[in-house]
Amino acid sequence: MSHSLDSSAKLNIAYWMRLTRTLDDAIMAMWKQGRGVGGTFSGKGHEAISVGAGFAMGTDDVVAPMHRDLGCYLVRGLSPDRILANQLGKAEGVTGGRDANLHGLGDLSLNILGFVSHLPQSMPVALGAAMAFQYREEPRVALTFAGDGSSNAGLFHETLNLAAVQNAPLIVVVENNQYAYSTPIHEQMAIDDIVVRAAAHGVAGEIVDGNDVVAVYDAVLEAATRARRGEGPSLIEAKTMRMLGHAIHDGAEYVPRSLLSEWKERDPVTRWEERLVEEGLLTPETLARLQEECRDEVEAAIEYAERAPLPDAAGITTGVYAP
Amino acid sequence: MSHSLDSSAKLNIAYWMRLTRTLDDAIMAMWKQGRGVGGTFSGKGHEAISVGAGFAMGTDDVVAPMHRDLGCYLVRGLSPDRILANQLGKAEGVTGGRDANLHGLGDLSLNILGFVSHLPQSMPVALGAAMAFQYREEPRVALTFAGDGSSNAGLFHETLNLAAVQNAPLIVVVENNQYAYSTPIHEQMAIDDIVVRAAAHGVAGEIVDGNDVVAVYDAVLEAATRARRGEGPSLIEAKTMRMLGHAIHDGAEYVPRSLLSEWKERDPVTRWEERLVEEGLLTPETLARLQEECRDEVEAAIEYAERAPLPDAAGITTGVYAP
Amino acid sequence: MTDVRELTYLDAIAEALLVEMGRDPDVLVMGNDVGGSFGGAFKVTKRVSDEFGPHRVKNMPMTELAFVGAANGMALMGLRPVIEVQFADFISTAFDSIVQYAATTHYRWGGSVPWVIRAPSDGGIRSGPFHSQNPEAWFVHTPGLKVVAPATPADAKGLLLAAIRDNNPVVYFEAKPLYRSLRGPVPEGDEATPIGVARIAREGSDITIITYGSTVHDSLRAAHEVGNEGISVEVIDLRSLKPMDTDTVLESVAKTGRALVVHAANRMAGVGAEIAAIIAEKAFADLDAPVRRLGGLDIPIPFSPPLEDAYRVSPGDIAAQLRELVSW
Amino acid sequence: MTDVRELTYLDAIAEALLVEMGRDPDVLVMGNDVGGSFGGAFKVTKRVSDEFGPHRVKNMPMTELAFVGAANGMALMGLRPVIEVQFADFISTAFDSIVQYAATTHYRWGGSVPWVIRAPSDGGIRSGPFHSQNPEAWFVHTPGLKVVAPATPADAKGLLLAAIRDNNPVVYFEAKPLYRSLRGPVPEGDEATPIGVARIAREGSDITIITYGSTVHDSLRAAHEVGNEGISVEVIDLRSLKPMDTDTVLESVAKTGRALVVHAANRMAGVGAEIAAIIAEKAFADLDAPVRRLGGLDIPIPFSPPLEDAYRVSPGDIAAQLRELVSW
Ligand SMILES: Cc1ncc(C[n+]2csc(CCOP(=O)(O)OP(=O)(O)O)c2C)c(N)n1
Ligand SMILES: Cc1ncc(C[n+]2csc(CCOP(=O)(O)OP(=O)(O)O)c2C)c(N)n1
Ligand SMILES: [Mg+2]
Ligand SMILES: [Mg+2]
Repeated sequence: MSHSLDSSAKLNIAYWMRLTRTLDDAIMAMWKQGRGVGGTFSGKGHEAISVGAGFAMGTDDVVAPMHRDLGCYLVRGLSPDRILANQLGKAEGVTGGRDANLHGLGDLSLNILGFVSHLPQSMPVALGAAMAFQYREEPRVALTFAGDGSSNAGLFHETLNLAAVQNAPLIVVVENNQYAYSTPIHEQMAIDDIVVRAAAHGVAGEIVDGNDVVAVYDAVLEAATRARRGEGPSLIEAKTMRMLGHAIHDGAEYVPRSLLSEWKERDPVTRWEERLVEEGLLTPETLARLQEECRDEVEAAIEYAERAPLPDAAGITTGVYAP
Repeated sequence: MSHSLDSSAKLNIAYWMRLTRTLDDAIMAMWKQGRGVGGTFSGKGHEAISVGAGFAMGTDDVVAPMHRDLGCYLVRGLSPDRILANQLGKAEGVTGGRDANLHGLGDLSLNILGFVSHLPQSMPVALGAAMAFQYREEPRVALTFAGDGSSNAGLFHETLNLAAVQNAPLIVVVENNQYAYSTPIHEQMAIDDIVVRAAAHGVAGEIVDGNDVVAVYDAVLEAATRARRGEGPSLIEAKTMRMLGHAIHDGAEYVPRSLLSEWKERDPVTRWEERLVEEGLLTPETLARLQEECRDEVEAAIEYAERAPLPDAAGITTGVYAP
Repeated sequence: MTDVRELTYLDAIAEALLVEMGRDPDVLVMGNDVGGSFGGAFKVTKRVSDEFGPHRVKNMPMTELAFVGAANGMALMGLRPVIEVQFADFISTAFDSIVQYAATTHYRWGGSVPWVIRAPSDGGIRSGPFHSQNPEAWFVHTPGLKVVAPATPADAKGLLLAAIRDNNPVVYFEAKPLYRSLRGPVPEGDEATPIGVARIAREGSDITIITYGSTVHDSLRAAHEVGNEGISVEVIDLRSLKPMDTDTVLESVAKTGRALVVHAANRMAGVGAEIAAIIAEKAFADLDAPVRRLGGLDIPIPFSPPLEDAYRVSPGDIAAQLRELVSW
Repeated sequence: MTDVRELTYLDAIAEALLVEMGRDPDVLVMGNDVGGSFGGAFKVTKRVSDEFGPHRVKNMPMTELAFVGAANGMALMGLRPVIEVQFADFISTAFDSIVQYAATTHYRWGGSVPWVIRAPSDGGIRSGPFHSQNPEAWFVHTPGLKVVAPATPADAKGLLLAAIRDNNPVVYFEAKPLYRSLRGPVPEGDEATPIGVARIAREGSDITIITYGSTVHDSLRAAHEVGNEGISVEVIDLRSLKPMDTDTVLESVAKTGRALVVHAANRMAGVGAEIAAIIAEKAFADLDAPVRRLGGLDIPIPFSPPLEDAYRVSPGDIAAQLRELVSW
């Protein structure tokens, strides 16, 4: 158990995890009700990873979260308003209606880099940020995420190799959620643990329980500390399970139900809340209040986002190029 | 020491290694004299790898040799005539003057697949051949080669992973010659042995002395035997040294001379010849005769290739598409 | 024998796969999520997966460069892999295996690379910049590839049969907005649509539209609309982009004296530029008006409905151009 | 102050790097073999490597996709990486990092990606199909990129300065046959050649050649040749391909009434198609002859001297077209 987390940090984490889950659930519900636009992703089950890793970063550090990392965007300060407005293609969304769902949620004022679909393109981009910090001798680190599926991609390996040989302050959290879309991990690779891919490049590697937010937080914080000391990149394999389909349209019938119920027991959000109740940091009442706050916040965001205007097509050709 | 090599095989290997070296030297000399066309590569120092690996293959097996693997092309039956004619852009060259130096030296009747410059594109191609053998339940294997530089490329990893998950009969020999063009291995990667990259994908891995033709032969033969038994792919890291520049124009001033002289001691061709003399399979006289045979063969090839006609531009647009 | 039974565009593709895998044991399917009970992101390979199983319908890890590269090797060994890239947008990930290896091999040393890449392309369905692309121009510019883009269920089947039988690498762009929205007659059996032959989708005498893929239908709508105003529009559905049936195009323009090129891909240096340039050169004496082009805007494809709609060519845009050109 | 001192095309590029790295500490160089005592396959980065060392001139492993991707991240952090791909042919290996990430980022969320890729392109020097390519059309078709292709030492320097200072991803195609064979005046100092402005390389009144890169020189040779026969040729060196200075092109064609488009890249769906299509549309009323295009053949670029020579556009080919078009 982490020594670096004080009570208020622990409560903060509980808030971010619950907010993440509440917003995620709300998005799923809206889309099922036909109130969505296009497709969208759920990160249900990934909250300990996205929140834990994001929470371990300093304000000056750069993050490049992916499609299961709603929690990381939130922790880093992207408001539910702007996220939801983006998903609904609204003018006030992060991309002004130009990119879909969680794609492209970049905001340099928050040190968040947006992603493209082509996986794992955020890995070298985060590495480049890390190399920029080295170049300028700044004590900053860059964090990004990759799936089990992405860990097969050549770019995953090229990035780890380059990070290692440059000794760059990069942290890669692999969200091993057992599936890449419909493809189970044993049809994707012939290894048991993705962490062995760190050793292939001379990168420090570690496995953590991806449903334990403190385990993730601690591992990422330690990796960041090492990186700031000039000890180079780290890969953290966080084992978890994707609890819904690949995207909203996907019922994931190909996933054995037993696997899901097994992992449901380890739900990262309720697990953390129960722990804080056990530790006495939350009471059933304060927990209920926290959950209600999250609901209110998400409801307000939905109201805002649904009312927000769509973008005006007149501006469609501006901004292809930076001035 | 291999038990599978009888005396005649050992003598054959001596012949192929010497022929490779003699042809390589002759090409270097021709190009320096201005009798070449475009650039070209030397595989000096790689003869044990290219000959040893090629010699371990059966006639039905498929090979996809690279730019340092002159020996493999020769062992597989591509004549010095056709190779030299190709390098000189002649109509009788393997590619009819369409591709340069060792590029594109493919001949399906010899089960040789040609390569393109984009490294390591031959790896997935060889894998595809191996998957075709699996598909048709044929006891054939596919062999290809990659450099230390190539082992950083994403495609190297994608191929190994796919080979492992498909359990395909693929053998990859990594020719770790310490340099990728001017870049020494420690500027390319942060690991000591490339073989660790096999483990990242669940591929069997082994290190061999790349200047010991029998070590290479044995390792490849064993890998092929395993692959034919359905035990999947192997990676063999053969450690060696590139004894000349990256290509003909490159003086390799960036390579410490001490490194070259150290490796010169281990010259794979003379080492094998000396061993056969020691073993009594060759005498100084029969060795001299063998070397002379090689010289004659290469001289005849040069004469043939230099006299051979250039291609007629009239046919230039034919054959872009297969009928 | 219902020769005129109707199928969706998607089912027509699925039927071609079934037919050809039944006919030829060398044909196999590979790609992300194509196999198992799942059968592909769009379920195009569901029927072949159910019927032929994992030996012939192979799930691949998310490594397009390697699995198209492996298809190169399989094809050289005489197999005929039909590859699905999950969205046409991801074909860029496999670029080297396509444009450097597959495209050049026969020319260089005679190795034949008979694969097909099925690329679900095109937008209009709110999928954003990375699930809506029409990247055919990159491949039409690359010697050694063939490129086809069916607009109808009949051609979706017929061109896929032809592409699989072709001894060269063929990139087959299927228009995903048509998957379930378009239904049409599809011949039973295994007759292929020849590659390199355009189709006159509508006859007319005043102006020729040259188009392919989903904009064939937008063009027909526009032609119908201006037809009511007395403008007679010929619509050519190119079907094959490389090789391209320029004879049919030029004959039509010789007749009409006017040409409008339409495609869903963005305009700048798109395939439409090639078509317009050919017409401008070869039909110079026939032209009564400039050759115009309509395509997507030269911007990444935006997601939000008002933006995506403004991005895309509409029947209204086409009709407006037709009116202008005819009164030139 | 020798404002008119002459440099080779290669030295002009090297000088631009020196100037800009001296001026701006955010500029750095990266690529295969660019650093150390070696200084690049063509030695273009030798001087900056010697002067600025490994902190600012970084050798990369042979992983183009990752190091261009890393340049995306560096650029987002405000650095200005100048990337060398060893040959333009290898730019396809980095395709996703360029066309998917770099090209779309500013449009989507406002992140600016100010890098330059230096791509040594073009052939004629017996380098075979994989060291002779001219792949600019792929990038001209991609919204969000800028593409330049200098033909002279002065522009080699000036456009590189402009490209480095530009806040967008710029692909800079340098013509390697010109590296040491072409010498010309290069201004001292740090004045940039503006991106998007063509140059009239030769004035004339009978016909306009629109070209860029090495074929500017072939065109000038042809113009000179037919000039002796009384044909007055205007040669436009586009310099920038995206954005493209169509005004200059159209003004010239309005004057001459005839246009020939020439480039080294293969013709089908090449950049020349876009140029021809624009002229055909916008200068329709001005044209006295069809717009013709010359480019490489639509085949992989062959190695052997007679084949490569037949593949490439020659001054003789250009002159023949000029004669034909002028007597149209
Ligand atoms: C290069 C590329 N190919 C295909 C896709 C389509 N696709 C989107 S997500 C996905 C699976 C990703 O799996 P994983 O990396 O494990 O992440 P997860 O979605 O499980 O979190 C696929 C195949 C893609 N985004 N990028
Ligand atoms: C994708 C790609 N990028 C760059 C090059 C240019 N290049 C040719 S060989 C080479 C070095 C290869 O090193 P290695 O793999 O170690 O093989 P070696 O030449 O040492 O045998 C480079 C960078 C290339 N061929 N392919
Ligand atoms: Mg996953
Ligand atoms: Mg090497």
